[in-house]
Amino acid sequence: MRYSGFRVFTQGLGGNKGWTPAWRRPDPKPDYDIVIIGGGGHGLSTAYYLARNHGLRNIAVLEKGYLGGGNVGRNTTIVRANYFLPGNSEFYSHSLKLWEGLERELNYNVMHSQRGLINLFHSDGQRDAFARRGNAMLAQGDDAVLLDRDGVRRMVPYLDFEQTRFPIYGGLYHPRGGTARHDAVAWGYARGADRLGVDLIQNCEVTGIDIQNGRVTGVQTTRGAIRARKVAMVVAGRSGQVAAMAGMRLPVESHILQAFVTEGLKPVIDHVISFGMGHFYISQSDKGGLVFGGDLDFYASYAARGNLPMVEHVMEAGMTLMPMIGRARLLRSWGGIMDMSPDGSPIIDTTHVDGLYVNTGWNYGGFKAVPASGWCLAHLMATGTPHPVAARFRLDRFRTGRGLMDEEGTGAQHNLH
Amino acid sequence: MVDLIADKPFQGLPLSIGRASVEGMDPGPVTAIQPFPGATLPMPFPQAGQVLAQGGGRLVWAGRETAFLMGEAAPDLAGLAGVTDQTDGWAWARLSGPDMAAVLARLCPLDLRALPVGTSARTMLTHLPAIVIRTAPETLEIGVFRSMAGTLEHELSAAMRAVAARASLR
Amino acid sequence: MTQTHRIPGKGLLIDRARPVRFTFDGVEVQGFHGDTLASALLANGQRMIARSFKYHRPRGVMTAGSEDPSALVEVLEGSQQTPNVRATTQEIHEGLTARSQNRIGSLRHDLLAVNDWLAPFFSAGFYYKTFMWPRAFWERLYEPAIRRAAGLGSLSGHHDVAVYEKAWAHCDLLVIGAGPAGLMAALTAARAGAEVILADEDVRMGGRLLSDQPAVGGLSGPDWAARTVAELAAMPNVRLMTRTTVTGAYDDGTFGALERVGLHVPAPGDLPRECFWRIVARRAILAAGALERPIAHPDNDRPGVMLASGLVSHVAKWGVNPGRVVIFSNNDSGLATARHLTAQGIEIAAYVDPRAIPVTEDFPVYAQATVTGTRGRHGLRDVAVTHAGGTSMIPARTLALAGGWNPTLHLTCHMNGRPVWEESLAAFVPKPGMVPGLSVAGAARGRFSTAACLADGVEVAGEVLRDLSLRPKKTPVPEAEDAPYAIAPLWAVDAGGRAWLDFANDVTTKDVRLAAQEGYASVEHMKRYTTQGMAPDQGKSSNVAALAVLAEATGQGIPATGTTTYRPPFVPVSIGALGAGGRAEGFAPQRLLTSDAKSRAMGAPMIEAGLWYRPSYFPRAGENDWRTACDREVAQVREAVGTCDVSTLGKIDVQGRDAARFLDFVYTNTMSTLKPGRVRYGLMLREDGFVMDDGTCARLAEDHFLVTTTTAAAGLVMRHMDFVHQAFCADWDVRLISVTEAWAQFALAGPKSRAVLASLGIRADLPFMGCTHIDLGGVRARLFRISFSGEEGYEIAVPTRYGASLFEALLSAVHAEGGCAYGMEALNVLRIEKGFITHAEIHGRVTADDVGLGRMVSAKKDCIGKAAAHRPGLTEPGREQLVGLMPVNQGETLSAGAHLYNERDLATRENNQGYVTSVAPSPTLGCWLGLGFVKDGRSRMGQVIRLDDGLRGHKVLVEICDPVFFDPEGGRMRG
Amino acid sequence: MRIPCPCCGSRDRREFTYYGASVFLDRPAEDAGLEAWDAYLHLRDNPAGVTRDLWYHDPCQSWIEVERDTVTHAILSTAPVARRRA
Repeated sequence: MRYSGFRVFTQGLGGNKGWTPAWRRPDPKPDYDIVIIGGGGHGLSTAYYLARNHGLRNIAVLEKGYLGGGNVGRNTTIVRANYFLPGNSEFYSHSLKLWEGLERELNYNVMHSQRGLINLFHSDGQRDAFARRGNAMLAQGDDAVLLDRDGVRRMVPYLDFEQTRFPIYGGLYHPRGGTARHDAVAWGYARGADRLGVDLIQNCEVTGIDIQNGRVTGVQTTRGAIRARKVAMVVAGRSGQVAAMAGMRLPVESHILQAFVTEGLKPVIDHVISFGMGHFYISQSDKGGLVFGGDLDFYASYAARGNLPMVEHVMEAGMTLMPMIGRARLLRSWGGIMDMSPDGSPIIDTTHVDGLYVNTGWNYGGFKAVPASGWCLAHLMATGTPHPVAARFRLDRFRTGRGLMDEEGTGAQHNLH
Repeated sequence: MVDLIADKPFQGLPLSIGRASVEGMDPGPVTAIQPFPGATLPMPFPQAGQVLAQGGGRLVWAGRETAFLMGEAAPDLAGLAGVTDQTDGWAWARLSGPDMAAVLARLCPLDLRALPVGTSARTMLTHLPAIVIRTAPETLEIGVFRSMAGTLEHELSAAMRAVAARASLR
Repeated sequence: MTQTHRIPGKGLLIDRARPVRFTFDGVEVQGFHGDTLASALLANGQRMIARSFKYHRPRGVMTAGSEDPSALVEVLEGSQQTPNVRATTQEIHEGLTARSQNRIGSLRHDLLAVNDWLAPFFSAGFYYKTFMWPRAFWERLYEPAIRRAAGLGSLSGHHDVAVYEKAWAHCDLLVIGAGPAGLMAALTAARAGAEVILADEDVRMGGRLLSDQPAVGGLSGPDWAARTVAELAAMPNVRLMTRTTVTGAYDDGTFGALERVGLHVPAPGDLPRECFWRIVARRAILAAGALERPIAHPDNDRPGVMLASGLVSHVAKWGVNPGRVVIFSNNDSGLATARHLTAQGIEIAAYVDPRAIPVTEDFPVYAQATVTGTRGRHGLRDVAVTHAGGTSMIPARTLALAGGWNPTLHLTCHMNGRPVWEESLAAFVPKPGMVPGLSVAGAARGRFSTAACLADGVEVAGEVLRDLSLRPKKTPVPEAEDAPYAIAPLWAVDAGGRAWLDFANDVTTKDVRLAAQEGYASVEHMKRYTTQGMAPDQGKSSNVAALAVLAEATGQGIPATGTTTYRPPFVPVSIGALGAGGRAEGFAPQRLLTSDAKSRAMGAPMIEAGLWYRPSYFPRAGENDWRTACDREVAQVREAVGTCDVSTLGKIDVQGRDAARFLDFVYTNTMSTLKPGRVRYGLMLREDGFVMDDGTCARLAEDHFLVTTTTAAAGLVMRHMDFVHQAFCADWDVRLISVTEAWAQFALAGPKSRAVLASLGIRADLPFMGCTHIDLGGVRARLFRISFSGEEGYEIAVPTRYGASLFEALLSAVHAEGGCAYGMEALNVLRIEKGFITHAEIHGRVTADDVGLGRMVSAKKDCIGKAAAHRPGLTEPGREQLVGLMPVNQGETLSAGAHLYNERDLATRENNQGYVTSVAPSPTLGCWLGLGFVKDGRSRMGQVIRLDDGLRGHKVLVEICDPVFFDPEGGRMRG
Repeated sequence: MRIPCPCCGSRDRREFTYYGASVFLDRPAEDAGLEAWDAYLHLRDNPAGVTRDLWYHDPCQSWIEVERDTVTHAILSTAPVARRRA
C-alpha cells in the first residue's frame, strides 16, 4: 500500500481499518540465491538494494529477534558526511546523498532532517585539524563552513561562552548534517525490500554456516536449514560469533556505546552539536526529547547496557558546554554494541570462503552509513567487484598496513576509535 | 647569584565550613622508594595500604611497589631501590572534623571502611589522582599533584559548603 | 482559592498551622506545609492541571507518586524554570510558582486542543506515511510545526547555575522502599548488626501503611511505621534516606539514587537542589511495593479520573475531599478501597466490577458491570456504567480506577533480565537472580497483603544476612491484615471511542491494535510505532495493559508477547544532578604552572594544553594583537634571549641496572650508548608502528635516566611504559616514576642565554646535549643544554616550590640582557622555523619515516612498534612525507588545515597531494612558513604546489622545501 | 562495575583504564611475520562470555589481567600482569 497524505486522510475517515501490514511474515523457503544474516539497518538496506539495483528477488533476510532490533534503533540518530580520510570521505558522502532522497525512494518518512551539525573546537590546534577536515569535505563535494566564536554564538547562543575550562574557539559547521528517525529507517527499508519480494524472516537465528570445498552452501537456523549461493554476515554486535561459525577471527572487538534521551521539551536545540573535548553530542528529537551520547564505556561487552561512570561523564560534559540543560531530566539510557575495528573504519568485503561476505566494524558510524552500506554490499555481492566508494573497506588492510583509515589517530586499539 | 624562595601550593587554606576543616600541611621531605626485584632493604617495606613508622617519619604505601618515606631524609638505597624525591610533586592537605567522611563522600569513590586509621590508599578525588592517609577517625591527609592544588581547594570547599548547608534541614 | 475540598481533621502530612502560598497559572493558591502541588490544587478544587502530549486533552492528577503520567507542570521562573515537574512529588513552599504547560493560550482554552478533533488522522505512526512532499518542506514547514506542537515543558534557555551534588555511600545492605516489607527488612538486618541504608522516595517512611492505614501490631499503620522508623533512626549502623529514589541498578552492587535535597526549600542557598548518590552495597533488597494500573475504557483520561491508590493517598495524607466517587475495579483491592473510603465518610456513588461479586455493601454495587464512558469537558461530571440493566449515567466528581497491581520490579530488569508472568496476579513478577545481589521482598514480588509484606521483609532479610555472614536476631512479625487478592483480568473496555492506555503519550487501545494490524506486532515494534511507554512515566501505568491488548490482537498470549526492557533511570533524573560538578571549571582538573600568577599579572592570555594553562604571549604596552607580541618575542629570542616555562612536559624518572636496556626497548633509537651527563632525542612508536611521542632522554647517572614526553602525551606515555615494564620485563632491575610535578622547568634560549646563566651564578660550560646537577643558591637543581628553538638553549629545573621564584629571577636576568619571556605563539614560530615536530605532525597516522626520522629506528635491536612499522603499507612509496612549505610570493599567508594540490589541478579528493599541519609567520625569515605532508614529499623539493584552503577561500602557491628553514646546520644551538 | 585490584581491593570502574584483550601479553618475535603480528595487533576472539583482558588501575599504576564475562559483566578473577615475569 502506497503511503501519502491523502491516504492518511481517507483512512482516517474510515477509522483506519484499511491499513495493510508494512511487510509480510513469510516462512523461510528451503533455498535462496542470497541470504542476509541480520535484519538490522545494514542487512535490510543490503536486501533492498540487491533487489532494487540488481534485480535480484530470491533473497531472505534472517533476523534472530525483531527487525531493526539492534543498533539501528539504539543510536543518537545523527546523519553526517564529515569524515576526512580517503575511503571514509567518499563513502559517507555517497551515503548522505542517498539519505537526501530516502523518503521518496522508500515511500516512508524517515524524518531525515538536515538541521546542520556543529563540531566545536577549543584550541588553535583543534581548529587546524577541523580546517583540514572541512577542506576534505569540500574536496569531496560536500559542504563545510568554518565558524569563529561569534559565528557559533550567533547560531547557538545558549552555550556557555564564559566558561574558560575549554573555551569555545569556533566550530566546523556542516549544514547538510542532521538527524533521522532511527526506527523508521529500518522499517522503511524493510517495507521497501518486502515490496520487492525479499523474505524478511524474524525470530530466526542462524546457528551455523554451511561450507563445502571452500564455498558457502547455506546456513543452519532455528527454523531449519536454508540453502543459499551467497551469504552475507551483517550482524553488528554479533560479528565475532557469526564469523566464528565460518572459522574466521575478525579484527573486531565489541563495545557498549550508551545513548540518552530526556523527557520531552519544547524546541530549544535546533542543530546537532558536538563538543569534542567532552565527547558529547546532542540534538533534539522531533518529539522534544534531547538525544545525546558520549564515548564508549570502553570495555569489551555484549551487555546492551552501560554503567554510571560514562553516564556521569556525559552529563558533566553537557553541563560544561550548555548548562541550560541542567533542568532537563534524563528519561532513559540504553546501550548498543559496537563492532570496533583497529582503525575505527568499517569493513565490507569478501572472505576466504567463496560466496561469504562480511559487513562489520562500523564503530560509531553505523547509523549514518545504512544506505551506502547496503548499496555497496549489494554491489559487491551482485557484481563481484567492490563498489568504488567502498573499495578501501578491505579486511586485510590491517595485516598489510595499506589504506588504513584512522580518523582518530589512536592506532590499533579497538576501543579508542 | 640567585636566592630562591619556596612557595606554598595552596592559596585559600585553611578553610573551615560547618563541621569540617581543611588546612595545608607540610609532611617534610617525601621520597619515593621502589625496591628492585628481589632486593632486601635495610628497612621494612609496607604492604598495600600500610603506613609504617620509620625513624622520625612514616613509610607510606603509595602505589604498586612504591612507598613514600615522609618526614625523614632520603636513605641511601643505591642498587636496592629506585629512590626519587617527591617532596615537591604533591600538595598535601589535612581534612578533619565530624563531617570529614561526609565531605569525602562527595568527592571520592573510596569506602572509608576500607581505610582504617593508620592506613593509606591511592584513589581519585573527583578527577584528581590522590593519595589519602587516615591518621585519626575524623582526620584524613590528602595528597594531590601539586599543579592541581587549586582544583582540590575548589572541590573541597564546594563539598564542605553543600554538606554544611544540610544543617538547615535538620 | 480557599481549600474548599479539604476533609476536616484529615491529612497525615499537612500542618494546618502552617499555611503556604504559591501560584498556579498566576493565581495565588493556599495550601498547607506538607502539601504537594497536586494535593494543594485538588484541595482547592482544581482538578485540571495539564494538557496531554498529543491531543492536548485536559488532564488531572492520577496518582500520589513519581509515576504520575499526567500531572506535569513547570515551576519557578527565569534561570530556575523547571519543566515537567510532577505535581505529585513537588512539595509546595513560599514563593513557588507553577504553570501548566504544553498549551497555546490558557489551560482551559488551549488552541492545540484542535488536535483532539483531528485524532482520526493522527493515528499511530501517521507521520511515517506523509509529509514527504515536496522535499524541501520537511525542514521548513512540517518539522517546525511538529516540533512546536510536541514536547511538554520548556527550558528557560538560561544557564542552570544552581547547586547540585553527587556523593558516594557504602553499606552492607541497601533496602529500597520503606513500606511494610522494607521497614521489616531493614529492622531485621540492622538488629543483626548489618550496616543498612534504607532509601525511600517519599517524605515520610511507611509506604502504603500511611495511605491504607491498616492496623499493624495493634497500632495504626502510620503509628507502627513511625515507631519502627524511630527505632531504626536510633541505631548507629542505619542510615535513613527519605526523598530518595533509587534510580538504577548497575554492576557489582552499585546503585544510582536521586535525593531531592532542596526542592522543597524556598531559598536553598548552598543547599543542593538534588544529590545523585552512588550507593555501593554488598547486598540489596528491593521492597518498592507495587504500582496500581488503570483500566482502559472510553474517555478514561479526564481530570477527576484517578487510580484508586492515588485517591486513597490524597485522602489519608493530605485530607483531600474527592466529592462523589465511582470506583471501577476488577479486583479485591478496589473493593477494599471502596469500603475504606466509605468508612472515612467519602461518598461512594457506585462500585463497578466486571466480576460476579455479592452486592451487600454500604454503597451501590454494580457487579458484572463496566464503565463505558465519562462526561465532563474540563473535569469529570458523569460516569457511564453499563450493566445487565443497561447504561446508567452516574454523576461523580472522581472516578477511581483499580485495574490491579504491577509489582515495582523495574530495577530487577536493569541488567536485561526478563520478569515472568504470574497468572494468578495477572502481573509480571521478578525472577530471582535477575540482578546479582539484589533480592526482592513484599509487593514488589507479588506479596500483596500487609501481613505477607511484613513477613516477607523478615524472611528476605534473613536470607541476605546469611550471605553477609551475620546471624539474624529474632524479629517477630507484627499482626496485620492478610486479605487474599483475587483479580479477573480486564485490560480494556470496548465500547466505541478512544480508551487510553498510555495517558502520558496519548496512546489508545486503537493505536496498539493498529500497530498489530500493520505488522508492528512484536512488543518492541508496537512500543516504538505507537510511542507507548516512551513518555516521562516510562509506561509505568500502561506497559502491562498495552502488551495485553497487543497479545489479544495478535492472539499470542501475554507470556509469549513479553515485555519491553526497563531501562534506568527508574524516575527521570536531572542532568544537573547527574552532571554535578561539571559546570564551569569543574569538568577537568586545572593544572597551574608555578609561573601562572606572574604570567597572568603580565597580561598573558592563557591557553589550555593537556589540562595545563600556558601563556600564549606576553603583551607589552602598545601591542594590541598576538602577532605583534609574538614577532617581538621571536626576534628577542633570536637576537638576545628568552625564557619560557616548559614544566608541562612529562618527566619520567627511570632507575635501575636495566634502565638502559628498558629504554632501548621503548625507544626506537638506542639509549644504552648514551653517556652519563648527556641527553639524546628519542622517538617512541605505538606497537602498531606509528609514532606515539617524542622527547628527550637524559642520562643523569649510569643507572639513572630522566625522559621527557610531550605535554599532551605525558599520561599516555607513563601508562605505556608501565605496561611494557609490567607485561614484558617485570623481572628487570628497572623502576619508573613520574616526576612531572616535582620539578619546575624553564627554557632559556638565545645567543645571550649563557650570559643569563652567568648572571644567575651558573657556570655554563655544558656541551650541547649535556646535562648536569647544579646548585642554585643552595637549591639542588638540574641544567640541561637542549634547544627547541634552534638557539643556544638551556633548561633549568628546580624543585617545584622554587618555580615561581626562579621565574622571577629569570625574568629579571633576561630583561637585563635585552630579552623577554615568550609564550606558546613564539614557541610555535621558533620550532617551525627549525622544523621541529609536535602533535600537529605526529597526529597518530605517521611513521618515523613519514616525519623524516626513519633513521632513528635502530636496525640493531627490537623495540616496541618496530615489527608493525615494517608492514608493506607503511614502507611503500606514495606515503605522505613531512616537508617545509614557503609561499612563492613572500608576502602571502599560509593556513594550517589547508590541502595541497598540483598547481593546475582542481581541488578534489582524487587530486589531493597533502595538507598543511602547522604554520607560522616568521619574523626571522620575513615570511610565513608551513609544515605539512606531501605525497613522496622528500623527492619533490623545490616543486611549486598550490595550498588550497577552500574553507577560508584562500589559495597560495608554495614551494616544497626542507622542513628546517632556519640554520639547517644547527650552528647556533651548538654554539 | 567494580574491579578487585590485586593491590587495592575492590574499586569503582572509574579508577581503571581498559586496554584490550590479554593477548597483548603474548608479544610475537620481531621476525614472526605479518600474520602473527596481524593476529597479535588486530584479530580477536571477542567472546560473548568469559574473556581475559587488560586494565590499568590508574591510582596505583598496576596493570591487571582480568577474567570476566562480557555478557553479564561478572568479574571472575584478577591478577597482576607482572606475575608472568616475576
